Amino acid sequence: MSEEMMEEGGGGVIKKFCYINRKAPYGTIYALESLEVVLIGAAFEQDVSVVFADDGIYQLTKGQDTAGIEMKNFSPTYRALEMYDVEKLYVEKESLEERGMTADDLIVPVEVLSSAQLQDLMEDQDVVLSF
Amino acid sequence: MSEEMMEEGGGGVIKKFCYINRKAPYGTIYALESLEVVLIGAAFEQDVSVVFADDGIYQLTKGQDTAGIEMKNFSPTYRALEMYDVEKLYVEKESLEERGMTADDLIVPVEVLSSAQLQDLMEDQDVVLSF
Amino acid sequence: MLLHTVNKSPFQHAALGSCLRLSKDGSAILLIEDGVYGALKDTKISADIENAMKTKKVYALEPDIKARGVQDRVLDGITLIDYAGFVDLAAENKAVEAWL
Amino acid sequence: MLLHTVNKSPFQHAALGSCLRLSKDGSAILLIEDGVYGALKDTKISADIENAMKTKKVYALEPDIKARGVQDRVLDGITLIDYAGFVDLAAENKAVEAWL
Amino acid sequence: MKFGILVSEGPYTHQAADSAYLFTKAALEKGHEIYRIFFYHDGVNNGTRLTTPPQDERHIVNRWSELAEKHKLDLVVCVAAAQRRGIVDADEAKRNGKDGDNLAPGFRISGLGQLVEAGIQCERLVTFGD
Amino acid sequence: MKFGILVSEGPYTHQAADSAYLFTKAALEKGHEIYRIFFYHDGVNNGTRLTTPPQDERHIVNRWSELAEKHKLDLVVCVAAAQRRGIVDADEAKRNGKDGDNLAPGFRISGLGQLVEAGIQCERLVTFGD
Repeated sequence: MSEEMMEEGGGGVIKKFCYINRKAPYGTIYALESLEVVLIGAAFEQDVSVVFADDGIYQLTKGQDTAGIEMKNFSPTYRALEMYDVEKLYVEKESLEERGMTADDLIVPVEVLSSAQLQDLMEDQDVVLSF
Repeated sequence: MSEEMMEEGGGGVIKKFCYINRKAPYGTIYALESLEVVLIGAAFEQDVSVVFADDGIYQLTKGQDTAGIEMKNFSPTYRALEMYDVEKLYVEKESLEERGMTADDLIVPVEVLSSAQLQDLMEDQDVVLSF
Repeated sequence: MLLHTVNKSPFQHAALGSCLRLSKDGSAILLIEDGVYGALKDTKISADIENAMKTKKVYALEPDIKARGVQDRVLDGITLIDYAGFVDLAAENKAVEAWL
Repeated sequence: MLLHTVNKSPFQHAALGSCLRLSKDGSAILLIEDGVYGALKDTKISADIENAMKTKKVYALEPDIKARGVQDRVLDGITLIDYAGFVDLAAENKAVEAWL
Repeated sequence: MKFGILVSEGPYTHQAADSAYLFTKAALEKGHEIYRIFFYHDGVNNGTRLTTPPQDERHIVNRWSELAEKHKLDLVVCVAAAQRRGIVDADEAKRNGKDGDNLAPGFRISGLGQLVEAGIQCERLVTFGD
Repeated sequence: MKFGILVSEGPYTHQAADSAYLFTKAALEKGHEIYRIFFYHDGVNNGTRLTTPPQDERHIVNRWSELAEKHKLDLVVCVAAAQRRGIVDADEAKRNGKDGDNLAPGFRISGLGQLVEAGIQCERLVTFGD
């Protein structure tokens, strides 16, 4: 399927795709369904960046245990992104600080950017998908 | 239908019902569907209070004109509440002030209460329905 | 007294603030779903909730806390309960108001 | 530049604040749906949006403004546009970012 | 004690349906009565039998149906909210000239009066929404 | 110019579906091309033909179907999101052993790749959600 899609969809074009995650996991499904787009999108071999800001950084919290709410813990999947060549993960510094967190609290290695740096990064994108 | 419901539902009990509206109209459907509950609920002859706080006060703004978004303007229905004997409408003073509004900006006469007065009113209820 | 439930993140939504403003001293506030982010220390809203705890009793739903991996960050003085505890709170209080 | 759209009330949600923090000077911000409450004068957030207007261009969708009955309260300097104007803004800018 | 439950959001998208289910189960385990569970707003989407979630996720609709059967629960979907959102039973389908229906087993469609009546009859009404 | 549209919320509950429709109509009137409209998250609920809104309200689903027919629009409902929420066409129903289907005319069900592909093919992708 992915090859056919590439043929049909890619056509050699490489665009800068930015997925922006600003919502916490479990309270709503946006975090999970955003991750599903990132995984499918990886097959298209675009230039992908994934940004976590505001409550989106809670998607990456270590030690999630969802047994008590009978949902699936999908946080380990963020660790698998590397295998899909999705390697540019960015977290906003201000969002971390407001929540009393550091990059060490997160389940995957990320690059921490200031708001100003994130502005530049987003301004540089061709396609911005927000979740 | 309403008589059968009364028989089945009321049984002579009169409870204090409070409907709390905290969301703006049109952006989401909660305001409209809350109003539908209040109208149906009127047939049960309970002791009804309707509270507007936070963005809920925008439900009562004068001069709504929804033609451009192709939705139905349901704000005139608030004026009809009186005919259903729903007469206790309360608006929070702080919510008005934060939005630079006064009771004169609203489509129906309301009683303006401070946060403290509203606390007392809500604490006195038997059933609280939030929209 | 009323039991107040808050299910929204205090960083994204005004619901917790409205609940704190409009709930009476002595009442119980239960943080559930994304509302549990309001129960954490060292955040920009921690001071608000600590202030509220002087006059109100604050609970958080432990299954929601654990799901989000924040069990080590809960403020002292917040009582963690399970769904059975939620049922008890609803039964003990006169009515339940959801700050949606 | 990016076009930023905000569709949430600034009184209930943090979306407008995040947009103002993370949008570049010179970019365009379009308030739609309940986001248009951010375009009004004499509110507790009016100063924030007036401050943003020093470095960014702020638009509001007139059909949403009129639907909510707030056409007489719009801040000076905010440009009202219709859906055709929204389409033009989307076309003129490099990409559209929705602050959901 | 007699509880009524109001579910205001659809399955999966918001946690409300999950919280309502787990609260209901806990209340039943403690010996309380669940007088009625009323589905309003997008909550009506809890009542479609056409869902097929991934194998490794909980099946929210079936979970309601099974709990209802086991405990003889009254699961009521608001007719007005359901019509807006495409949830119909066989009767509704016939009345509105629809060529199909999708209501799940254990649910019934009825009026908003059933919510108000639950408020009157129950000692506590607990809302799960967004 | 070539536009793609992403609709992330269901009809009636959030204004997103209305805004997306009015934006699409305005873009078409200006002579732009709408390459695809992709329905994701609760947006898939725009694609059920079982809705019957009140007579005095707009019919959001029919409005999409009519616009699609008039302008040959590609309305794509995400299969994974649709399965979670009970939106199925006849093929999907057969595959998943469902006794009915509810997809509205003019919509088709396909994979998430169609969203990414729209992002690649379109000059602008505009999102309407919550």
